[in-house]
Parts: sequence; structure tokens; C-alpha cells
Amino acid sequence: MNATAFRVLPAAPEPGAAEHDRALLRTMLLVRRFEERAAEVYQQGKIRGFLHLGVGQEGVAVGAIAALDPEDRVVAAYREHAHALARGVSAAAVMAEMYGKATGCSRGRGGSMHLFDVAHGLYGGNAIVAGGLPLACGLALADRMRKRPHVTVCFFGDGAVAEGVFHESLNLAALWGLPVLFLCENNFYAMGTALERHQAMTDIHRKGDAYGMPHAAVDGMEVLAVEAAVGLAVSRVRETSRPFLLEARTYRFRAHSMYDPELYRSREEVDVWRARDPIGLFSQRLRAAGALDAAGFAAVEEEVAAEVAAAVAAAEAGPWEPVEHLLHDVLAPHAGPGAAA
Amino acid sequence: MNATAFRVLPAAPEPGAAEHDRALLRTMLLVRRFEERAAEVYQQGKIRGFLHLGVGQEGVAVGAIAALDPEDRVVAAYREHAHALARGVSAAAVMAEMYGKATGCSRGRGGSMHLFDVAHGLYGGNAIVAGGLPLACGLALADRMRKRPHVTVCFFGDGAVAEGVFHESLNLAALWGLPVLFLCENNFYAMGTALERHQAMTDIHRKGDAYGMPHAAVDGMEVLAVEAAVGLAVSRVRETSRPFLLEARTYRFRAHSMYDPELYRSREEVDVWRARDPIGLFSQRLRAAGALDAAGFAAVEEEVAAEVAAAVAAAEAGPWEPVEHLLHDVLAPHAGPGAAA
Amino acid sequence: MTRLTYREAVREAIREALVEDDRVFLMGEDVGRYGGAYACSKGLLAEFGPDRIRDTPLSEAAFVGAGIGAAIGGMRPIVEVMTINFSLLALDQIVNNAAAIRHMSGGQVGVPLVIRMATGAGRQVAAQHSHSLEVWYAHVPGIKVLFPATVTDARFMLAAALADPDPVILFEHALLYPLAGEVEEPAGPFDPWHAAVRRAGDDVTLVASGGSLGKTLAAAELLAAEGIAAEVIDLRSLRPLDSDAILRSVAKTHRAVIVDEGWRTCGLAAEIGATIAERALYELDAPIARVCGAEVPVPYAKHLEEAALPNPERIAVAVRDLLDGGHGP
Amino acid sequence: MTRLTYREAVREAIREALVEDDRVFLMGEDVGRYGGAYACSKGLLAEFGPDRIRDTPLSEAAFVGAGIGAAIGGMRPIVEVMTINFSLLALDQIVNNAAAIRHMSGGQVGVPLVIRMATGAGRQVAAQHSHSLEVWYAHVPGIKVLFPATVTDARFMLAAALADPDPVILFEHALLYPLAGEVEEPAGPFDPWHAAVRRAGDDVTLVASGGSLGKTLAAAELLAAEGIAAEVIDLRSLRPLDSDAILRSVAKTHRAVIVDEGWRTCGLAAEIGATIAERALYELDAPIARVCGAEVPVPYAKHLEEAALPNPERIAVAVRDLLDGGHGP
Ligand SMILES: Cc1ncc(C[n+]2csc(CCOP(=O)(O)OP(=O)(O)O)c2C)c(N)n1
Ligand SMILES: Cc1ncc(C[n+]2csc(CCOP(=O)(O)OP(=O)(O)O)c2C)c(N)n1
Ligand SMILES: [Mg+2]
Ligand SMILES: [Mg+2]
Repeated sequence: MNATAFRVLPAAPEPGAAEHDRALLRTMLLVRRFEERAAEVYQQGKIRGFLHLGVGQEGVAVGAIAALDPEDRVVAAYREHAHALARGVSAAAVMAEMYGKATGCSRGRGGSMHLFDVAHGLYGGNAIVAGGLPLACGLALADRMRKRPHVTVCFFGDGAVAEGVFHESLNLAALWGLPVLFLCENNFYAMGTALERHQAMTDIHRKGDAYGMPHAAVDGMEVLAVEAAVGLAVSRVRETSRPFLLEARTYRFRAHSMYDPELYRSREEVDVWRARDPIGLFSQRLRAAGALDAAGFAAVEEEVAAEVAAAVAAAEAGPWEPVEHLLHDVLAPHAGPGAAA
Repeated sequence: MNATAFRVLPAAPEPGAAEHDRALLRTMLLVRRFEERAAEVYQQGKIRGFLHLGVGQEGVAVGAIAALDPEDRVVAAYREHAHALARGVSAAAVMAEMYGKATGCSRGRGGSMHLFDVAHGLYGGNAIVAGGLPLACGLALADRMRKRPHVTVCFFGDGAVAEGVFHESLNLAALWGLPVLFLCENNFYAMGTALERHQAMTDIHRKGDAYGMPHAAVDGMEVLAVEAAVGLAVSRVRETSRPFLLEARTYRFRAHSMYDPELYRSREEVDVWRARDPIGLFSQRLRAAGALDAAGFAAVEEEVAAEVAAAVAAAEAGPWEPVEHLLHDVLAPHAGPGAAA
Repeated sequence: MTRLTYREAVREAIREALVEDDRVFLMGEDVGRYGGAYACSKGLLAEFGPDRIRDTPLSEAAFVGAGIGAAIGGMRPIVEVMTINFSLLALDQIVNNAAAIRHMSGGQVGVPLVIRMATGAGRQVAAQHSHSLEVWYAHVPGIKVLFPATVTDARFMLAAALADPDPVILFEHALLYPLAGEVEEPAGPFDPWHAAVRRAGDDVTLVASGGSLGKTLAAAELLAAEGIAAEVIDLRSLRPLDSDAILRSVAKTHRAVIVDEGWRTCGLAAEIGATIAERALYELDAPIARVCGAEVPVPYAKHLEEAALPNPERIAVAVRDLLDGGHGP
Repeated sequence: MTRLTYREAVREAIREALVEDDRVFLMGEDVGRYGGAYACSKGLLAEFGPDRIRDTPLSEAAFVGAGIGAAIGGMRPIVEVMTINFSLLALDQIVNNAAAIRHMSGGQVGVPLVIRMATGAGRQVAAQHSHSLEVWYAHVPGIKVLFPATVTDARFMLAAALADPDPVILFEHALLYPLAGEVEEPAGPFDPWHAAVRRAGDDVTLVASGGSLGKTLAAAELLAAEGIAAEVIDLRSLRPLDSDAILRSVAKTHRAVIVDEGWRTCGLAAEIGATIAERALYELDAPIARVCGAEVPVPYAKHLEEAALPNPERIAVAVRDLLDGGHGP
């Protein structure tokens, strides 16, 4: 199973595929415009803290999540706007969260790095690099012990691969047969540290061999390839209840966060990757296949623009959590002494 | 490079080899008798705390350390009597340490699990499983930065391989080209947990591939094979200043510690391994090769018995650290406020 | 009343939890085949099978984190970290996931997890195996911390911890396991969250918990022989701390000596001392005093280790000094 | 006198150390190409090269442990842990190796290591990135802990830490980096180990450190306007703690308010409060008071985070309450 094995052409022939492909494009575009807008709002000081944009990486989260069942679980890191939106969390709830409003998906307690929405199977938003991997193992363990058919997909970056808990989690998942898809979003940098300067062996997916875990790599710039790869991997995980390690190769077009002067890479390098923009690539294919015309694209752009504008308006209008509620949700309400103390 | 590639016959032909082989036998026997005696003394309550015996594993430490230069560095775990004795720490200093006497190699502060002797290049004695691996990386980093030719040999068990810091340390050592020989003493159990119940992939040395690190396995019951394998690995590390992962397969004949009822393995399994006692195997070879006759063996036994007896006598006679010195060596003397406070 | 060792009480509590709730399972290093490093789970593998009694690899961060995830996924895991010394390897998971997720998620995600750990020194296992870091856990909002000092608490605190919707750290002092005592069946619902007066007295309040309770009661005996009536308080819950119970006692005795095996500086005794100085200053007829572990990585040698830890005589000395030296202003 | 930002002072201190001692090197995540998460090492890679300015993988346990080993091997490493939040992943190495090896080895092996970490909240980076866990490090025998609150201390504490034969943790509060101030050249040898009176006063002692000093001085200003003369003590060294300096001040003011950004329960302020109650009880004309971080995983929303942290007004309120309420018995 390898990157080239996956369908990268639009599925025009298959019934319903056109709608499906349009939906993929729409979601990627929604993520892109949402993040562009978030960056503007950040400049206005209405969003604060760390803001990590995934511009350029949309194909991975959108393609992967398109291949999941509604009840599958998603654990993400701190660059997870795409994951939340692709999973169906409303743009309004995510934007409100970044504004710190009570209407945010984490009630304003989490911010950009801690998007949660259990109703949509999103278990965060984890800002400790690799901190979500054991959590994913545990969710999968619960599903396995309860004989539930769900798969947990755990997203993490290439930098996370160096953390000890990556090793511990993959060994545990393989040893116990936990239904986890470990999905590494390899964008070739951990902040300013290039892959070859943080990994002695840079073929990340091959680390699966150390745990007897099946693995593959896929071109993360091709949303359909990602969808196909994840589809195969997830069905394999579901059938065998054994984990899988998938490496999606992608690239971060913008800075690591809003504070990053990008001293560590050249404009040229960035431009080479920008030429493989997942939205651009997929649009070309749709156009080439005649699956979507100029008017069709314009319509998608309009829908997305309206959704983002509405999200910002809602966030602006949203209420603040009363400051008297500061200590709420530290412990469960009525959970004995110290509860909401 | 694999287990079978190494010389397992005595080196009788080579000049000086006979003396060398006798020394190997003598050291293994010293370790064996020393530990047997330590167990007796423990029953008398003169040694306390955790006592981990390496009976059955002598071939690994003795064979490996025989292949090192005097200035090479050794980092061991908590089952390290063999490592200390093989490195040349006197039986008296080790026994006194286990008695908790001021004459112990760690002045009675460390006990069995924390044998230190910098003069002999022994940097402990670490009782946090896998806790010594980053330390070994750092020692090797210092040697590399100072352009010193030393190699650091880091001993650890199969259980340590599951710890995250194993993964982090091997990646760091491979990435930075640190002269470390990672030597896994695979005795197939982590306390009561068998290898196949704590490792998803049980060919430990092959985990080196995840870091692009050369690796091999060796029969740890054949002291000459271990010596040869470590000799090759260490010279390769020294020449290339790149780390190496060596797995020595061995077995613990006795309980994990003095408290272990051994519910987790069968007598039969133990007996199969006892048939490959490294001292027995090597003795047979020496006898077969006519390198050592009955009188010769008796002489070795006598020397060793005398050394162990003297060690116990010295430990018995050794002084206690005055209790007023309790806070010594928490900080360096005269190291400003709080020093030996 | 049944008589059990602390170890048996812990085992009974785990057994009961496994029998009563099929969402409960036990995982940790050597809890299965080996029977538990302290034999607390001996026999449970045979009774409940490998699915519910899970031996883990040496991967403290991963299996504690997996316990957190499994709790979120609807299970009621009991995670055994063999000793508090090794829990440092899982501290990130406990602080940044277990304790924080409910708040970070705006109340959506709770973590009904119990983590058991042996703690404490006194067995000559030296610096890396003798930590008493309970205070670090007591510092963290979002978790609760229980420390049974008696066989009865060892028997019943686990069920209360499992019934709690939030993560609970349950400490067990390694020296207590072999000690036997009567199990007092609770009359009503068992309350682990409040301190208990283990001995009543009017002259001085001695505050202790876990492994220090026995030493403190022994000190009270010594003092009684001298006509000094010490009141001994067993904290039981380290987070939340039952400050009111301490203040009630100090209002009666006007003197407090706090006993804790952990290192003195920034230790558990500091919090209690500060609370008294904040809320009961005018009740004090003497300075507060602390009897704690010496500021040294616990040494191996018996005589040195003993010198590093509180003992009844040292506690009694602190009380005598207080009563001699202490005159209300 | 030169004027520098706290960030520039840290960078200058690192530069100087690299120039003066070729055993010194800097390692940590993104200290090289990126220039440091807080730009503290910007330009140093170009000046000193990749052998001495080492970007590490995300492996806190391994690179902190490697720093320990390199120090034992004769180097003088400066290890940067990007933030205290991530230091939990290296805590085992710090507690069980760095702090314990000298003692466990009977004095044979010293660890002349400096570990720098950014700490503190206040930037809306939420629960996993806003910890103030300095108190945990201040609890551990075998290490020392410094916390520069001024540009001058940021400029000179590192050299003192590197000169020390034992491991030193050096905290830098993330909110201080952009603040500018005059660097006062030390007259004699620079002493980082004692507290400093940053403002003299007779009515109340305010104890602070690191990121809390500025807020506390601002509170003293507010109070001065009301005719209350507060003395402000900057701890500077959190381990060892300069208790004598605190007691000297309390002997003069007879009142103490302790400010710390960390969670209140079992926090740094507790140790100082307990020390006063132990050694200066009869000096007190009022209970001690603590102004600390609220007991909550720091929330993201600005208004909630602000409510969770000490600020000048809250400190002033605590002082006023003390002066109103506090009458000697
Ligand atoms: C344990 C830990 N160490 C350090 C950091 C600081 N940090 C935040 S993101 C990051 C880089 C992570 O890179 P990668 O995993 O590749 O994810 P990416 O940012 O590329 O999406 C670092 C070092 C952290 N959040 N957690
Ligand atoms: C981090 C850590 N976790 C748990 C322990 C408890 N423990 C001591 S030895 C041991 C088993 C280690 O097995 P292995 O590494 O194979 O070494 P062996 O005992 O076989 O020599 C365990 C779990 C420990 N000392 N450190
Ligand atoms: Mg990356
Ligand atoms: Mg083993």
C-alpha cells in the first residue's frame, strides 16, 4: 500500500461522486477562508493566544475525515481548525471559541488549540505535542472492550514522532490490538526544525515496523488520495481491530504561528509547495473533468464566504461567559467537596 | 552482522588468549559467587532494600566489558553487580555499598541499585527503567564535542525498550552521531511480564531501523560471542562516531528481586535455560579445548571464594557514615547557600 | 468486624469494584501474571481474565493516558502506577489531560479515572524509589487526592473514588501493606473527603496522613505518658483539604505540629501551616511546627534513611519544644 | 548604564557564557534556526555554529537527560526547555538524575547543568501552556532555582548559575521578555542567592518573585497613594529560599502578603506563609495573606484568564483587608 496506489482523479463516473467531490472542495475552501479570516481578526486583536493555521494542509484533514463514519472518533493537535470544520463543527462555534465567547465549542475555555465537540466525535484539540496519542489509545480501548465498531483517528505532526509517548502509544496499540489510525501530518517542519534535523530516519511511516504495525505514506496534497488511503486504512483497522500508521506528506504554507518570522526556510521552497496547493490541484482536476465550471466554483466561493461572514458576525455578537463562572467545569457539578469550589 | 557470526570457541591458539579466557571465566565466577553470597547476607538482614541478581546473565556484562578500553564509559541499570565487578570495582567496595557502609563505592548512599565508580568509568547504577539512556547520550555528546575517543556503553533490559525515553535517546544518538553502544540485555522478562506481552515486535535489535541505526543480536550465553560482538560494535562506533544497538539474548535464572514468587514462568522453562548457563558453557569449551584442567578450575574457584570472603569481611568491618553527615553530598561542598545545608 | 491487612483491603476493594461494575478494569505494570509489585492484585487475573486485568508495558505515559482516554470512552479504569516515583513519567498526562480536559472542553468531557500508586520511603530502596510527592498532586486543580491511612479507608476509599466523576489519585503507603486492622463497616454512605480525628486531645493538634499517621499516633502515646494530650488528625483527603477540621482542632488546642514524610520545603505541611496562619492566627499560643522528611535524596543506608524521616520521638520532641517555648504573646 | 529588554539581557548572558567558556553550549527545541521560541537565542547559531547551538528534536526527556550526561562529562550545558509546561516530560530526569546523582554516588558525580525555561500565564494560551509550577522545582533537594524578575538579574544570573557546581533551574517569565530596563553593573561579585528589597516600607511586607514582582510594585504604588507604605521583597532565588530576608522585613512591618501566580493550594506562597508562622509568629499583627492564581486550569478567554491571575488591585485589596481586619491579639 503506497502513495501512488490511490485514485487521484475525481470520481465523476460514480453516482453521487460529483456531489461528494463538490463537498470536498467546499470543505477545503471553507477551512481556507475561515483561517484567512481568523488571521485578519487576530491582527485586530479579537483573537489572542497562539493561532496555528493549516493553510496548505487542508487536503489531509478534509480527505481523511470524509472517509470516517459519524461515530468514529477524532483526536487532533493544536492546528486543528480543519479537523473541527471537516468533522461538522459549525464555523460559528469554532470562531466564537477563538473569540473566547460562551457560544464557542469549548465555551471559550479552550481557544484555537482546544476545540472540542463530543457530539461530532471531536476529542480535542491537544497542545502538548503527542499528548493526544495515548488518549486515542484509550478511546479505542474503550470501544474495543465495549465491542463498539468505532475507529479512533489520531492526527499529529512530524515533530510529535520524536516524543517518547509516540513510541509508547504505538507499541501499546499494536500489542493490544487497538482500533486506532495514527495519522501523521508530515509537513516537514516542527516549528523551525526541518524533518531531517529532528528525525534520524525520515521515512516516518516505516517506523510502524518497529511495532509490527502496517503503514503507508500518501500524498497529502491530493485530497482524493488521502480519502482513499484513509478509507482503506480505516476499514482495515475496523475489520482487524489492529492499528495502522499512515503518513500524509503535506506542507504548511504560512508561518508556524502568528509570531514566526520564518527564518528557517526559503521563499523558493515555500513556492515550490504552493504550486501543489491541495485546493488548486483538486480544482484543476474537477475543471479538467468538467465536473465543475466557473459558475460552480463561484457558487462554492459564495457559500463559503457567507458562512465565514456569518461565523464572524455570530462570534462578535456572542455573549461572554460570566466571570463569576471562572471556577465552573474544573470538577463536575455536585461532585462532592471542591466541586466548582 | 548476526549472532552466529561470532567466535564461540576459546582462543587457545592466539598468544595470551589462554590467560584472557581464564580471566573471563574468573570474572564470571566472581560475579556468580558474589551474588550467591549477597543473597545469603540479604537473608541475614545485613543487606536490605531491593536486591536484583543477574545469575545466568554474567556472560553479557563480562563479555561486553572485556571488549572495552579503560577510558570507555559504562552506564548500567539496577541489576549491575556484574557490570561493576567486571569493570574492576573491587568486590569489597561493592559489598560494602550493599551493607550501607561508608567504605562502599557510593559511600552507602546508593546501595545495590546505585553502584558508582567514576575511576573505573562506571556512571551508575540507575533504577528508573531506561533512565540511564539519555545520560549515556550526554556522556557521549561530551566526548564527541571534546573530540575524545571514548565510547559509552549503555546497558538496559528488554523492559526498558517500551519506555518513551528509549525511543527519544536512540533517535537523538543517531541524529547527532553520538558514540554510544546501546546494549539491551534481553532476558525475556520485565519483572513478570514476558517479552511478547510487552513488545508488539519482539526482535528488539530491529528497532534500530526506525532510527537508521545499525544493529545486531548475539547469544548472551556465550561470553566469547558477546565479547566479539561488542568488540566489533564498539570499534565501529569509535571509528564512525555513530551509535549501535546490540541485543544480547540471555536469561535470569533467579527471581526478579528477593520478593518475587515467580508465578509468571514455569520451572521447566527455567531449566531449559539453566542448561545453557554461560559459566557452564564456557567451562565446557575451555575443558574441551584443554585450555583449563580440573586443577585449574579449582584454583579459580579458590581465588574467587577468597575474594568474596574478604569482601564480606571488609564490609562487616567497614565503618558507618556518621549520621551527622546525612546532608552531605546533596549539593557540592562550599557551593554557596544551601550547600550541605 | 473483619480483620484484614491493608494489602488485603486494597485487593478486596478492587475485587468488589470489578464485580459490581463491568466498566471497571485494572491496568498497570505487572498487575496480572506477577500479581502486582505489592501483591495487591494477586489472584485477580485468574478470577477476571486478561481483558480486565491488564499487564502493561513499561510505558507510564501511554498507559496512564490510555486510562484517561478509556475513562472518556465510558469505562471506569483503575490504573496502577507501580510507585509514585515512576508517576513523574506520566505527570504530563495527569496534569495536562486528566486534570485539564473537563475545563478545556467547556465541561463536555469528564475523566472518571482512578490512579493508584504506592508511595513513601522506609525500605532502604534509596533515592529513586523513596519519593513522597503527594504534595505535587494536591497542588493540581481538576483532580482529587485520597490517602488511606487505615485498613478501613483502604477498603472503602476506592469505591468512592470510582463513583466520583473526576480523576482521583489514590495513594497507598508501601509500609502499610502488611499492617492488619479491623474493617469498620460504614453506617451510612462512606465519606472519604473529610478528615478524621484519630485521637482526641486538648493540648496540641498533630496533623498527619497516610504513612505518617501511625508514627504520629505513636508520638501521641509517648506524650500522653508525659501528661500531654495530643489530638491527632488524619487528613484522608489531600485534595480537597479539609481545612475546617484542622481549624476546629487548633481552636481547641491552640497549637499545631504538622507531620509529613515528604521534603519539608514546599511540602504538604507548608500548606497546612499557611492555612492556619491565615485563618486561625489568633488561636495560636505557639508557632506552628513541621516535622518532615530531611532535604536529601533518601539515602540507602539504614541509619541514614531513618535519620531522614519523621519518627515518633522526633514528633514528640517538636511538641515538647512547642509547649516549653510557646507562650501566647 | 545600558538599557536592555529582559529578552536581550537573557541573550547577552548566553552570548557571554558561550564566549567565555568553550565548555558551554546551548541546546533545546528551536534554539537554532528558529532563534528560540521567544527569540532569546536569535543570531547565536550564526555566531557560534551548530555544534554549540543545538536544535533538538521534540524529546524533552532525552535532551534534558543528555544535558545531565554532558555536564557529568565535563561540559557546561545550557538546556532550554521551551516552557515549564513541557518540562513535566523531563521531570523524571531532573528529579531522579540531575538532583539525585551527586548524593546517590556518594559525592563522586556532580551535575553542573543549567536548565532555562519560560514560565507563567497571561497570554491567553490556555490550560496546557499557562502553568506556574516553579514551586515543584523549589521542593527538590539537589537542585537550585533562580527566577530573575529584573533585567539586571536576567543579565547576570545565568553566569552565576553556570559557575555553580550543581544543577540550577533558571525560570524566565514569558511576559517579561519585552520589558526594558537599566542594567546595573554589579559592584562586586554578583550574588543571585539572596532576596532583594525592591521597595522599602514599614506597614506591610509584600513577597513576590519573577512575573509577580511588577504587579506587586504596582500594588505598592496604589497603596502609597493611600498612605500605606509597603515593603516589596523579590525572592530571586526560590531554592534555597532567603527566609531571613523575609523574616527581617516582617519583624519591621508585622504584616505579610505573599503574591504568587501559581495555584494557591500547596503553592510557593504556602511555604513562605508557613515559614513566617514558624519563625516569626510573635511578630505578626495580622494573619498572613496569599494572593495567588485561582484553582483552575487557566482558561483561554481574556476576561476569565485575568480573573484567574493576581493583579495590582487584587493585591492592594488583600493588604487593605489585612490592615482593616488585623489587630494584634
Ligand atoms: C511537548 C511539547 N514540546 C514543545 C512544544 C512547543 N511546540 C508547539 S508546536 C511545536 C512543533 C510541533 O511540530 P509538528 O508536530 O510537526 O506539528 P506542526 O506544528 O508541524 O503541525 C513545538 C515544538 C509543545 N507544544 N509540546
Ligand atoms: C520507570 C520505571 N517503571 C517501573 C519500574 C519498576 N520496575 C523495576 S525493574 C522492572 C522490570 C524491568 O525489566 P527489564 O528492563 O527487562 O530489566 P530486568 O529486570 O529484566 O533486568 C520494573 C517494571 C521502574 N524501576 N522504573
Ligand atoms: Mg510538522
Ligand atoms: Mg528483562
